[in-house]
Amino acid sequence: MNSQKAKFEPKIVAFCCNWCSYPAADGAGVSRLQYPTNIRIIRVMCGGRVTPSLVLKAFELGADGVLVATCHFEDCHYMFGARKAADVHKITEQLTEMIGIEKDRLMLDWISSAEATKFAKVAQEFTATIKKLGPSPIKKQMTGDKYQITEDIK
Amino acid sequence: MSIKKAIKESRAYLCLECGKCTGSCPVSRFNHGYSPRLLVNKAIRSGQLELLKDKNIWACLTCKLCDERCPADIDYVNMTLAIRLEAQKIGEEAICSHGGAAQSLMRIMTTPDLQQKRMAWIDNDLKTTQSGETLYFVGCLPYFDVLFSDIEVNTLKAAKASVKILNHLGITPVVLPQERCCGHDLLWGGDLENFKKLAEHNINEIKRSGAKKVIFSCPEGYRTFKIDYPKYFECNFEVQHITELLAEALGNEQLKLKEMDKVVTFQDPCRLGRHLGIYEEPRKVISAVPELKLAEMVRNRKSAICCGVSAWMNCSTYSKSIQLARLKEAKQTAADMLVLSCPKCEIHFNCAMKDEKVGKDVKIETIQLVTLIADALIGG
Amino acid sequence: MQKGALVIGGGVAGIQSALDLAHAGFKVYLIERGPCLGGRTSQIHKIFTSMDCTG
Amino acid sequence: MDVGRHPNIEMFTNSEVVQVDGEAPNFKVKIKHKSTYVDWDKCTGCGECPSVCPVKLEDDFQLNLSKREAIYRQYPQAVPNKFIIEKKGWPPCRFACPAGVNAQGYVALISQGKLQEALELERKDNPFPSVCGRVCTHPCESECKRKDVDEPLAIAQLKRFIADQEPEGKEPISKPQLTKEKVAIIGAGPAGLSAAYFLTKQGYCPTVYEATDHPGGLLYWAIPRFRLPEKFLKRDLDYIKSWGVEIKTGIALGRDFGIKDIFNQDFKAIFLGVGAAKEKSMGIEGEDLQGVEFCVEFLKKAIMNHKTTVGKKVAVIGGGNSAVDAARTALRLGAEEVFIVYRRSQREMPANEEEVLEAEKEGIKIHFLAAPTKVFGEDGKVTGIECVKMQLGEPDASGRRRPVPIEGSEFTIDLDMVIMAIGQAADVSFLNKENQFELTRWGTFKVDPDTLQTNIAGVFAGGDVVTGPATVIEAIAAGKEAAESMDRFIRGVDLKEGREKKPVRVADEDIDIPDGVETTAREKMPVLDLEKSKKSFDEVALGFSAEQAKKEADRCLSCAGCAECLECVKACEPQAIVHDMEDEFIDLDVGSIVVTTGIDYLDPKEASEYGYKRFKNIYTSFELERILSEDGPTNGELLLNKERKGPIRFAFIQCVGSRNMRRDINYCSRICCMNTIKDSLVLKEHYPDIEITVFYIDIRAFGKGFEEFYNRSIEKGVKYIKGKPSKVIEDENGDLIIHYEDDQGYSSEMVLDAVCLSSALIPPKGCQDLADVLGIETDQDGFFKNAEPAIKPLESTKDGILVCGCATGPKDITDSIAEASGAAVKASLFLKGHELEIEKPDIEQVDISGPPRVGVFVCHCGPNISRVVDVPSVVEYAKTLPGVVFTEDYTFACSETDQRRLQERIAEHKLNRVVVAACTPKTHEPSFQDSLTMIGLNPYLFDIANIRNQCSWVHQKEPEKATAKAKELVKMSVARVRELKPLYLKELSVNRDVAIIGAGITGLRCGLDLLLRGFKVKIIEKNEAPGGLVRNLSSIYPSFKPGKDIVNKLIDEFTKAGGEFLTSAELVDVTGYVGNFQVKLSIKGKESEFTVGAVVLATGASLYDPAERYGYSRYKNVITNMELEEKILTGDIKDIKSVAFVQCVGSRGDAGNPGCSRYCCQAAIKEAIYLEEKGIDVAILNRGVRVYSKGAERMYRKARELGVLFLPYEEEPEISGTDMANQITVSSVDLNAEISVPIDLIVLSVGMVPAEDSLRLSELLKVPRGPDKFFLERHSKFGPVETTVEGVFLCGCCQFPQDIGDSISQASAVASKVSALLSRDKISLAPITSMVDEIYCRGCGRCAEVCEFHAIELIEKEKGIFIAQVNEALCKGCGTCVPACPTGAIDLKHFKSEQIEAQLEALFN
Repeated sequence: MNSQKAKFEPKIVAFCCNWCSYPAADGAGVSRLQYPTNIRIIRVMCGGRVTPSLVLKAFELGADGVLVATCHFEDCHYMFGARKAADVHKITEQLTEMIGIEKDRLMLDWISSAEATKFAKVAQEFTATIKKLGPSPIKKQMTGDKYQITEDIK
Repeated sequence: MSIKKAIKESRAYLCLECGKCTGSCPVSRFNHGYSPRLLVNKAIRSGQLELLKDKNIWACLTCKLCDERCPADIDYVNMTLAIRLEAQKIGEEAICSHGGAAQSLMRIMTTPDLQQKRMAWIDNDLKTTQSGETLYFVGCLPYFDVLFSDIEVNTLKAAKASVKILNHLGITPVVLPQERCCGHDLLWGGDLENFKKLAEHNINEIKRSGAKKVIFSCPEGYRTFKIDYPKYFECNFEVQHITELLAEALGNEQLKLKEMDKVVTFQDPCRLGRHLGIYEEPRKVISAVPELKLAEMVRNRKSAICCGVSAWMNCSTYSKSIQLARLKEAKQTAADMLVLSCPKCEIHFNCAMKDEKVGKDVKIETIQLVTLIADALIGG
Repeated sequence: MQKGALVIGGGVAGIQSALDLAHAGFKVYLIERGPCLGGRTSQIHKIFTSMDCTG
Repeated sequence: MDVGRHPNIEMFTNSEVVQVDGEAPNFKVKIKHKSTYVDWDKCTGCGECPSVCPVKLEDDFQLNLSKREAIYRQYPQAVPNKFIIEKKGWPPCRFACPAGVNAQGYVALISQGKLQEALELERKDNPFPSVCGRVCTHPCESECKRKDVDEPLAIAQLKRFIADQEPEGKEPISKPQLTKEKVAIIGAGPAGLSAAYFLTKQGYCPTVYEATDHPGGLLYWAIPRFRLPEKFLKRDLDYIKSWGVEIKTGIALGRDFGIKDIFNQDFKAIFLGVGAAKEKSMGIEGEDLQGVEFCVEFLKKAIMNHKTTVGKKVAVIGGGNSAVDAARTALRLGAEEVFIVYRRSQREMPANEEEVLEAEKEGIKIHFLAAPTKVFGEDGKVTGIECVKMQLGEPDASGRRRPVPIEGSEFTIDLDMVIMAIGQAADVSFLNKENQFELTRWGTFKVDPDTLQTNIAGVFAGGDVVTGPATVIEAIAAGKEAAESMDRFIRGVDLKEGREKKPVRVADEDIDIPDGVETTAREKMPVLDLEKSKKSFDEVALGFSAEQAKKEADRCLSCAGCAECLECVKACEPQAIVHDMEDEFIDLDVGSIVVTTGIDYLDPKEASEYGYKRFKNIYTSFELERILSEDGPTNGELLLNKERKGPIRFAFIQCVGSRNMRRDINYCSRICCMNTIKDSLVLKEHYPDIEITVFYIDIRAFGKGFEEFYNRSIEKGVKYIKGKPSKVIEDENGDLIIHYEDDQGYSSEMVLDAVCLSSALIPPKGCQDLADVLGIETDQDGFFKNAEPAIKPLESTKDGILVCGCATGPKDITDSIAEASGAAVKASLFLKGHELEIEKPDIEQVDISGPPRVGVFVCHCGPNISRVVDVPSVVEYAKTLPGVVFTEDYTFACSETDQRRLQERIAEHKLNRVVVAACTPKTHEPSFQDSLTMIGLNPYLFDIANIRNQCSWVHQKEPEKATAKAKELVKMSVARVRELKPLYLKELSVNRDVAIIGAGITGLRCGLDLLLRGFKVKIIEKNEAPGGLVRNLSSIYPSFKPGKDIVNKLIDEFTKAGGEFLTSAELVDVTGYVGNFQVKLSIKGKESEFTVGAVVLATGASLYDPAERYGYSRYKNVITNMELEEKILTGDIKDIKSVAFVQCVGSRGDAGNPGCSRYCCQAAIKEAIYLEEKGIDVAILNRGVRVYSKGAERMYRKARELGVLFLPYEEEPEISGTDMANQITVSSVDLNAEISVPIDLIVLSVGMVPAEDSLRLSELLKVPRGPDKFFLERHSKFGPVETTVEGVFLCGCCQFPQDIGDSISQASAVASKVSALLSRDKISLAPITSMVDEIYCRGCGRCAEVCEFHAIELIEKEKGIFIAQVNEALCKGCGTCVPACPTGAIDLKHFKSEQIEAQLEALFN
């Protein structure tokens, strides 16, 4: 079983806030800190913008792990954005846990724009935890691709 | 079935263009861009692609008021459902409220070996089992209470009340730990494939638990099990709404109810009323409560007005207007409480009442019928 | 010829006055002895009381 | 740092002001832009060059704690993000070499193991590496700076090493076609061949005529094989020949042809390198006896046949290299005893030192200071010589001391052979017949020293034939110079022009030899064992091994910085490196000058008592700062010896240098206390169990939030000991011992692992010369002087020149930023009428209707992306994505050329969406967006896939996975860009009036500055008269002028400039947004309203009322310091003998202001001086004297001199007395006794507390208040005078208690911000804001509730129907309202839900 798990390459979505964690990821690049390739970063203006539906959509489509990275409370660009992210995250956490997604697959973290090393460390550790957990229990659900129009209709 | 056959089956071609449906449709009253008559017209005459791409097919609340009133007895609601099933195939979909969180949850539930943690609400004085004769279908209440925690709605109270009543009547209902969403919202959203997966799963779970009878507190689940499941799967169990069960049990003497000197009014849920024709049972149950007086709203039973949103789709300013109108009607009955028997009504009405701009003339306390009865049980 | 303002020193104070003058619509010549801007602040890792970074 | 991109700012880094003329507002300024040796237009900052640069230099950015390359960027996020080369001129070794061979260059390349490149570099200046590597006199080694450390580098032997390691038969890489004119070279010696070599390199076809039958000149005929084996000479010759040099042997000029014949065979120029082979004879008796031979002939004979016979006892006369060669050759030919006779001493001996040592090792004896006088012999054969002893007299023309024979010191040596090696002379007799060459008196050609041209045009000469016998390298150099002249001669270019500019040698003080560099001995050259070498002609020196060469090369100190090894030129794809770039001078026309030269820190070396640089682990605060930072030299870790156990013991020593009379740094450096507290917290974070002690005199935590920060460190366990330590020493097991006086007064010690010295902040080097250039004065501390310190803190002593930031004295970032803005507005007063109009060209918009047509452009970013990600396969993949109609890849997408090509592609393929897969949007998105706007495509239909910082750079070890990830990132961007909608900048009209609330000195100053800038100002004051607290101050430090005069002067300046006062006005309401605030006032009941563009809060603070504390309400003679001011004004202090001040009443405690009120210490001292001068005894009871501002320390000192008593106290002093307070007692900790002081008057220095109406104002203007209830600034460091509400500013004590100087600087800072805001007629707002879809909005109001910036309101569209509406001026674009909305009606433009979901869907199927 764990040979399958060793080969298993999780796909992790990371919602990174434009003012703190996204530049931290860039900083990790500038200092060439290596971390696994499983992270896919989506830029949002603020951690508080990430709605429960976005996280659920990510899991529904097959994400093995979702990371929401936003600023520390005191240096948030929008003064209170990080607090909002924490409040919304409480609801998302309850929903994902109730639907049967392991608690550790969803993570909220605080990374300021200078903490490039922290971003790399979080990326490494989160990928490791997800690898340990194995593939997401949710099979991919997406029905037909949205853009081809079936023949008989045309 | 192809779209042409579905339209024919719904008798749309018999349309007299009288417009009575548009006149009675609660959505058209506020959204002047939506007219059931024009849609039927389009279904018969225009090209299929143009029909499927029309955004209005998603605006219908499927509350069946038009079917009630249609002199040509057109089955408008089932036609709309068929069109939606076809439209979803080419990628069309409704504007889902709450960012589509509900839809995502339901589609996630189609995963076979999911390990949900949804039994936390069963506290120890409620007796439930893993297998037995009667099964109580909870529905998505645990998720609703989290998703709508900002409007402090507590739909699980109805589930607790239902189990308490069943226990009171000597029944220890089965509650499935891995119960899935009945699929109602996905079906009416046009996603047939995932609906079938959910249905199949629920049916197998119920078979495995050995239950012969399934009790519902949520009318949408009840209608889906009663009408839609048999269309695709063979179900060897009976289904019943809890109000029907209560109505039957009124006779036997365990069911003694405390006095409640209050005036209430009752909102007929579209699925229970117009879809399944159950109007009297709830009222019988209410009248069984000593001193409890029922003041009917102007538009009740067959012509009750829908709570404004169906299947978490296209919630808009029009839904708000529908809800405010309906709440005003309830206030006009000078009732102390508005009795509901559907979790969706409870959520939508409370959401409408939450915003203080709307002021006093719509604020009314809401309670589920089962909760009312459960609280009133003597020797409970 | 368009006359501008001369700012000598590319540290945090120099940058700030250059920006303010530029935003006010004036030409600014910013002179820095070192190879790039930042002055002492760029060498500082954390700033007191708010402890955020100088990035 | 967006200053880099602002259109109005022209940046000159690496530059200095050298000259300033004229007066304000017309200054003529000359700037010297030092060359960066990199063309910054081409450099893209890709970072390839440092990876190939062999030179390692001290990294001054890391305070020399770590190394960096010669080509460097100070830090990764530097602005401008460009590279620069540190070049200090020619290194000493290269400067000493006659041929200017770049020794440091090829030594550096050897240390990198790049041997072939090293050889190529060497051959640029010297075609004879094998020869010179063996026989050169290496003048470079005598200049090598390593000799000051241990021994000079073995440069010559390293040169030999790279020559020897070259594989056989290697073709020269790029052979120029020999197309130019023919040139003749006479003599195939080093000079001739070198000239030929350099001429072929320029395309000429040289023919070399050699008299003998083998090329090489003396290299072949005179240098013995054991020093220069034929094989290696041949390699150099073959190399030269491989360049197309044709050598004809056996043809002698003069004998076989003449100069005229050469010119007839259309040779365009001739070089005479015939050398100087004629042997000189000594002219002594017996010279012609048999057995006396001349050195060169002897060596030639020996070389031709290794069996030539030689005498048993041989004497060689002479001290040059050929003499030693002759001696060693004689030995190898079988001579039993060989000795050298040299008339001077060992020191003057011209021969190479190591050759002399080898000779002595081989048994050859040397008679110094001896010269032969006679050779005697029997029957024609030599049997001995008579010599005389010499002594050295005065130096002769060559600078060597002339040997003088000592009378009667003759002695004889019997021998059977004598070799005369006293030098050669040039023999050009063969030439002289038909042409008239001018000769020198030594018979050598007379040539022009710079051009080497003889008196006959077109004929050049060089080498021994010009200089007389000299070294090989000088001959090569001559050949090189001659080649340059011949090329110019043939091209008809003036020979001399531009050649006199000699290269500049690096100045000694610029060579920074890192202290603490460990000495390493010079590599020993392995030699053939003695017995074998004596017998044979095999080469003695065997050459370095690779490891030896590397170790030796690593010893190089890189004196000149960049070694010009040109590796970076090869590595630089955009060809941005220009090694011969010149410094340039630029003239500027400026109206005003702002000096912000910042600060340097004292190198505490003089404070030797603390063992800085003598013991390990003793850092200055700045070094600690670098060590604790992740991108620092030790990326955040203290370098303690690993095996120590237990928690780290760390100590800070404050005021090292500061407040120190002896080192005349008589001021407080103001930031070290807070810096130490911060570092202690950072240390606690890194090492939770660390024990920290701070030794201090006064902890000066006077700013906003400073006191809480100080208390936080105390809670975290940092120990504070009042008392400056005496010394720090290191005990035997490496621990540091600190000696100090503890708070009980005992001298004690503490064992420590590391110590940090908070060293003083001093003016940077060059401050004084800048002051002279600008014509402004500096104060006694070396900082720039203010016109009037407290009143005009930003003006210098000269009109039109402003000084701010640390240039006027140490201060923290917040105060520097505030002052900088203030200075900006004052500077702008001199630029009236010179505003720049940035006109907006109207461009025809691209049609973006119809389905999405996406263009995908993938960038290589030089190697940065393409080295890891397979760019072509990403481009192919992009073609398959839906909606993509065009794909292409660029080497540097951000460069001008590629951006222009991008624009053409957009037009060509009618693209309406663009995806660029490259670096991070954070730096490059704006530049791409500008290119799109320029061609009329909406800049928001564009997305960057970050495949560099977040893919190639961080997955370097997994290229295939990185490529797959890059493809997915592109797929996500394409999906997103398909859903993007065009967004347009929203323009808002701006009202240009300003409303200032509060008419204190701050409000007045800000108003006046704005009026001078041409804005209409209204000041709203709730009292009847303007003036605020300062009006009733008796005097203001340090000018001691009464407050009233200063305030009144400001008031009438304000009214004269057209300002409007609205006194006893009460603010009713403020609505609207930036650019359009509606202000509603009620003045004595009458309502009035007006619109302004900006609102300024200058409401000041009120003073703490002690009420019953300290008996204030009970005793009449207990007053506050404000009341004292009145008493002084009215002169009501006559009958007072003694006064006691009590500090921190209502500050730093539970009541009033939790923090420090900052002004009271200075105010109390000022008043104390005034009273003492009136003969009144004064005592100041204090909890640490916090005088921090400019000149305050001197004032504190003056107070102590006048006898003011400073009594520290912990618990509240009690005041006793019947109806009048007559005694105050305080328990003094040091003397652990009660001290009671008889007093007539007690003055309570009351702290500042927030004004009463600040709560109401904060609600009205929606400006938040901090935990200390003062108004909260936007950002404590970078936005001190703005608030989170756009268009509302604040300054003065309403932000935090501060003294007059700081308040006035903040006032001007606000004026600058306001003028920046209102100077444009339109304010354009960022389009990324929320928007509401009215159909789906239920009017539930949850989004308005969530929005912290009050940007969303509910408006009643129709009766009873409410819809949310976003005020785009206030909306910051954070999007936190989106999760609150049930129906998804509100969404954030550019980051809408469907746009993010499109990315998710693209990612997963």
